[in-house]
Amino acid sequence: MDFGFKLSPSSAINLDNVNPDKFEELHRAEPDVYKCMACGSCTSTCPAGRYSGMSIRKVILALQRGKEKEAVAMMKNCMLCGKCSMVCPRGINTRHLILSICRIYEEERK
Amino acid sequence: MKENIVIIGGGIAGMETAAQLLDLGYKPIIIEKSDHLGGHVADWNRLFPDMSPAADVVRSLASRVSGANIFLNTEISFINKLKDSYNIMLSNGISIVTRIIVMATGFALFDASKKEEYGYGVYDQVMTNKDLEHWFNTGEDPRINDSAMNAVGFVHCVGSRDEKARNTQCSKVCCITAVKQAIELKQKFPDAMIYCFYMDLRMFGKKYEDFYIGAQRDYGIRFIRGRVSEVSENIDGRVIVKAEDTLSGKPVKATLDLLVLMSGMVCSQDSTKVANMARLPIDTDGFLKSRDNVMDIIESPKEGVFYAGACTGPKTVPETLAEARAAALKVHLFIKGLE
Amino acid sequence: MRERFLTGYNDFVLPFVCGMLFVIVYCMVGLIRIIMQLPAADRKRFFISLVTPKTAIRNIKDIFLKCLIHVDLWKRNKLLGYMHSSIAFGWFMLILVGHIEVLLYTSDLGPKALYYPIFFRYFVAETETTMKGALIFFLMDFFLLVVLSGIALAIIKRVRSRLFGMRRTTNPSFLDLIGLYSLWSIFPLRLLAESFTADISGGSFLTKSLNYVFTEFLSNHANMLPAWWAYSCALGVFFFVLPFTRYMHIPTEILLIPLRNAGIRIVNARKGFARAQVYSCPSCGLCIDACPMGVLKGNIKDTTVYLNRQIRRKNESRIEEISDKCLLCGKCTAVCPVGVEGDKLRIAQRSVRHYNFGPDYSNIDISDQINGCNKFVKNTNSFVSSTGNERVLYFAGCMTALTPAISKATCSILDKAGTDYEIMDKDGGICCGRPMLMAGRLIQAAQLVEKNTGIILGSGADTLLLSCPICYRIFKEKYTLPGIRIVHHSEYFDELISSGRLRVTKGDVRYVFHDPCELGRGCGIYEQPRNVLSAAGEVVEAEKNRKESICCGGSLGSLTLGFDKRKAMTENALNNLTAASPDRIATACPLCMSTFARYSDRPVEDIAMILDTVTERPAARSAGVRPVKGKTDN
Amino acid sequence: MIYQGKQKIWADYQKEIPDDHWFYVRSCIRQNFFPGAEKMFLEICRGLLGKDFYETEHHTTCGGIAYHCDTIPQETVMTIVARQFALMTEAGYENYVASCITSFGNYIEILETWKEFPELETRIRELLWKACRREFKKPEYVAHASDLIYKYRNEIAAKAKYRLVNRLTGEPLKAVEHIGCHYAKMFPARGIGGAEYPYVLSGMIEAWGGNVIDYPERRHCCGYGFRQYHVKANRGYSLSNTHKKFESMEPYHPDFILTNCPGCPYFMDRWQYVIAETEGKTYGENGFGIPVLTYEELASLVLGYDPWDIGLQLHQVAVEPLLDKLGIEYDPAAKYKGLDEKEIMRPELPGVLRCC
Repeated sequence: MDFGFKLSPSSAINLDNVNPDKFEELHRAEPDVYKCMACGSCTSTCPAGRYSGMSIRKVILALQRGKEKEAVAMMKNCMLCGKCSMVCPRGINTRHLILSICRIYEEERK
Repeated sequence: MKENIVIIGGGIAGMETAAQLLDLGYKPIIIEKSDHLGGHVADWNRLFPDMSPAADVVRSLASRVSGANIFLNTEISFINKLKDSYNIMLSNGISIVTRIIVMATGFALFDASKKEEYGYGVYDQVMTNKDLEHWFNTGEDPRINDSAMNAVGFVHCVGSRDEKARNTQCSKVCCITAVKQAIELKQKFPDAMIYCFYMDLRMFGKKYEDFYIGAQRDYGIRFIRGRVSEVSENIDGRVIVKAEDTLSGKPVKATLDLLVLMSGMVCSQDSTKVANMARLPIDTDGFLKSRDNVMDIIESPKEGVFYAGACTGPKTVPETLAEARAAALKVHLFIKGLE
Repeated sequence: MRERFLTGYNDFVLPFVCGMLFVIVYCMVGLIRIIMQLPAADRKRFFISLVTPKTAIRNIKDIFLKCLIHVDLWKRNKLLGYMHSSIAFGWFMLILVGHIEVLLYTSDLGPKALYYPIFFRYFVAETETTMKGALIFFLMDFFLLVVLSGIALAIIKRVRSRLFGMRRTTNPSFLDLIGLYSLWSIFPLRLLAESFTADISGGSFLTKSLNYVFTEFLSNHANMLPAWWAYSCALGVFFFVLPFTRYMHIPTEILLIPLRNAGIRIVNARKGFARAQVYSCPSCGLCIDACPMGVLKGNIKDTTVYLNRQIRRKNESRIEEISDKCLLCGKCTAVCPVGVEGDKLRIAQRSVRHYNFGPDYSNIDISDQINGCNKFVKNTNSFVSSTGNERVLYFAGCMTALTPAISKATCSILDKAGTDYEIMDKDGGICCGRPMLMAGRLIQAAQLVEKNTGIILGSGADTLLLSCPICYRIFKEKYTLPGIRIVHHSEYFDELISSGRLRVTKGDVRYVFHDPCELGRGCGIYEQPRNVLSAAGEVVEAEKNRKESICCGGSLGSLTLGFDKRKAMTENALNNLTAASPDRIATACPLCMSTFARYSDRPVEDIAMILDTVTERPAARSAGVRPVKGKTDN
Repeated sequence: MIYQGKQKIWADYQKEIPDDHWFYVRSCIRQNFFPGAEKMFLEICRGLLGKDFYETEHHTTCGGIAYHCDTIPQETVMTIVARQFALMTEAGYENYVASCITSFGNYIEILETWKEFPELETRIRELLWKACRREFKKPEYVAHASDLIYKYRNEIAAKAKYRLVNRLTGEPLKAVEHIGCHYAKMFPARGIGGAEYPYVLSGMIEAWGGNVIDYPERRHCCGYGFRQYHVKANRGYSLSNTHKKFESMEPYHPDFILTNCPGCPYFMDRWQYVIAETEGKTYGENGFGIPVLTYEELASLVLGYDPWDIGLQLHQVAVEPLLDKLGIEYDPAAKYKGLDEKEIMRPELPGVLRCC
């Protein structure tokens, strides 16, 4: 029956349902990915951010929360220029991280 | 050398003060309410950031104060102010007249059950930082089941930075303690997923940040910026925590096998009681008030009454020891001034 | 024993003959495969080059100078050069003279021609006719001596490589060792074998003398046959293992030189030209010392020589590891005696990597960018400045955004010189594409190139000025910008100074110039920045400079080297730079500058910053003749 | 679950509730949803327990819904409430008991605000005087009607005909208690048992022989949320919240849900039908729903009143399975007969949710 309204999906992240396998694979490829402390330096310096809202900080977070689609969509704007590597206070090799993400995660099939 | 020096509190602050005074040739009196010396440190297992055994600290201090007059299981019944000295009546019937009191009354751990929403004492799988240290020491706790530790959560700032808990200040050591305990648990349960729910991470001390990086990189501890607001129990007895992942702006939920509450430091009621007897003022944060919070943190506004350690606010072990040494020196100079 | 002169055959030739046939067949098959693997256009170009007299002559000259004389090694180290040319050239002459000898003195060889020139001394008796060839006898012994001296040096080099200017050498594989020992033994065994027959077949100062000296032993012809067997076996073993050892470089290089001279580039990561390069690698290990990563011992196995070895072994995980780690500084390419392009080879390996998804910039709208920097178009009757009517578009680049002192100084210099200019990326630009290219993601790089091309062509400029050598290189190599001159600021500043448009006061600061990889080895710009610096102060040179400059360690080329792994490289490069105790370190790359600044004990500056401080603002020009440029309003 | 831990907390949140002489105010919406509830409250208090409860026809809405929907300013709602207090004062009562949770929260909030800002109280007194020439005394005590049933729970238990025990198995019935958000979430000290582990309904269930189950989403709102349900575009959100609660309690197989708020029983009852129709899912046994009762209805049931006399036929989710478990005799044929024995209208049966 159509009441004109229905259950709305929850925006909450349920950590119990996040499959950690891919992120673990990413961690093996680039162990420093765990070191991110979400300072946002990378986001503020990113030239792609101007066109797309690209933020490797958000990508790292989204992948840990199982939001792969969101992360991959953001990643598609990266120009790999390396400014984020330069500014990262934790010395994360973001370029390798980005390439590893492109290798491990998959784009949603259309 | 006939001056009586009364040190109230036999934790590490009191012991270090006594040890220094013994070295200076005095014979201080330590009054301790419990049946052993060492205070909170005696309950702890290992200390950050080098994982040194807490027992070693207590043991070495205890051997250094063996020459002092130590009253265990003793409380203070009352303190009378005489003309230029104090008459301290102890619960064991002894009375001491002294011109010098060192307040080393320390702190109390915030009672986690006051944060009802975390369910400490209500849910089976919720414990405090102190309970976890007890398990590290003894290996005995019904809440920790070696075969079912898949997910563990740490809640930072329990009773700290919390107006509802009537404690607005930061307890300083819980962040690093949570990181330490998370690492220790991960060492014991390498397959467990360990989350730390934090508001801010305050890694102010020597090597703390390295410790934190190690927890992230080497142990894979997951730090989630967001305070747990609600804990409930599952049908199988596990706890469900809810928080906001403030970095993504989304609510998060996780089912955990164990939840560890990082109880903060508050001024102990006994400390306040003794302070009231000696007519010492209490500062706005609930701890004892110093003459000056910059220059004279270890001196009370009253002549001859000194402070050492966490009775004036949350402190780490090395900070407490440094204050204790400074207090001993102040006592020495005070006595010199009297002569 | 005399029947050998009649039959002209003995079983001992078999190992040699088999080995020889094997190696010839193997090489022919390999040659055809490589040529077939080339893209059709390249193949055609190659065949044309072979018959074009100019390239044909160049091929012969290069093969002679490189393969036989090893001129590059002579330049590097005399002893190393002599060692290689003595063996290669000496052996070549032995073969050549041997064949001439055979042709002169025998006829109707038939199939014997296969081995006769090699074992000639066994099959001829000392006769009147051969006696006439005393010169040939002498030459043969002489070149044998030359080769033996080379072998002796080679043995010494294995123990004391430093004498040859090499700190580290390649760790040979098992088959390499077999090849090496068989090669070493060929010539002493030949000497021994020929010494046995020197009293019959004749010989010269070496073989004959030996025959006299050891007459007791050598006159016993019962010992003769084992010596010839051993000689043949050594040759046979060498030829049999050759395709599987580094000695494959000997035949391959003869192919590589004409391919290179034909202008062929790496297209496929493993096939064609790349394959020729890989097999041309002699495993000499010169790239090991050259590699800036070598300061950390763990990286030694990640140098180009090992990449070539792993590609030959098809060890995919190691190929990936080695090619991703490299800084792409290009120094191994610069020092390689055979011309293996370690950097390009690695980019090619990266380009075949599988990614599940890749960036896509088609949604980037560049109209805002064009509107932001098209004043030359908008203002068509733009004033013509007194110093000419060049219209400069300045692209500072991503890295310069993190070192604003460079772009600020550059704008200041342009103002002082009266240049009419516009900044292309004042609000942040689109990456030039070089970092993407270096990661092997060629499609994405091409997309970025396309976007930037649109902006530049829309700007109406006639000169594109760049601060960053990383950008500069891709603009030079991959961009098609008709009518627009692409200059690095070091070139441009050099011109401004030499044309007198800048008034520079020379100071007494001692500068050392660090050649950025992308600017120096990448684009061949070595002198212009030095000219700029010498206008500002005294220039001293680093211990290793220009083509041999050491990468700062900050390169975007490496994909996997973490920040913590690069410190030692930067410090090593700094030690190299400060050998002549300069006051300041100058460079012409924002990335080198910020990398060095992190660990340097003295100031590190870009030449733009240095030049700006020693340049005066011309009083007349700034008096309102033209509006002041470079006020970038954000 | 450590029961002693909860008891410790309950001990900290007890109220000294006056025993008698109450000024009773009804809820705006309950009489439409479950009209038997308020009737039975007065019946039990006055008739059975002999207490003095006064109510007046001059009582109006407290303005709570409008206030929480941000459609009237605070002064207005305070003046409305001041008028109710004036009615109490005029009637000569000092103890004020509200049937509605939102009203209860509203009164408590206003009294606490006046305590902090006495000048506001003075202003409201002026406004009330200008508006209707009335004056008021603040109540000595403000209670929610469920507080009183909680207080009388043991007396009711003593008079009860039935206990909350499954007649078939002998096991105590498993009950979910759901407290209205405005009961104690704003002022935990004013609710019995506090906000985290409220005891007001648990106390009744325990006293009458049932077992309370504690499920993860017990604190969650029923989903009504004035601003959500009233806007049709947000109604899916309202439904989702209710759905979340049912999903959470499902594994415990509760026999019934007990509530103390006007909106909660209504939404938890009706949304079960909507969830069944849209998702095809039911939460009770054999395709039935989980019966949702108000505390007055439950008290009446254990006291032995006829289920149809107390209005249980107005529930969407059929209560018959619960009545069977309790062993309460009922006449199925009388379900849709009025007090005058005439047929009232029969509802159409839903497609998915089983109702008979």
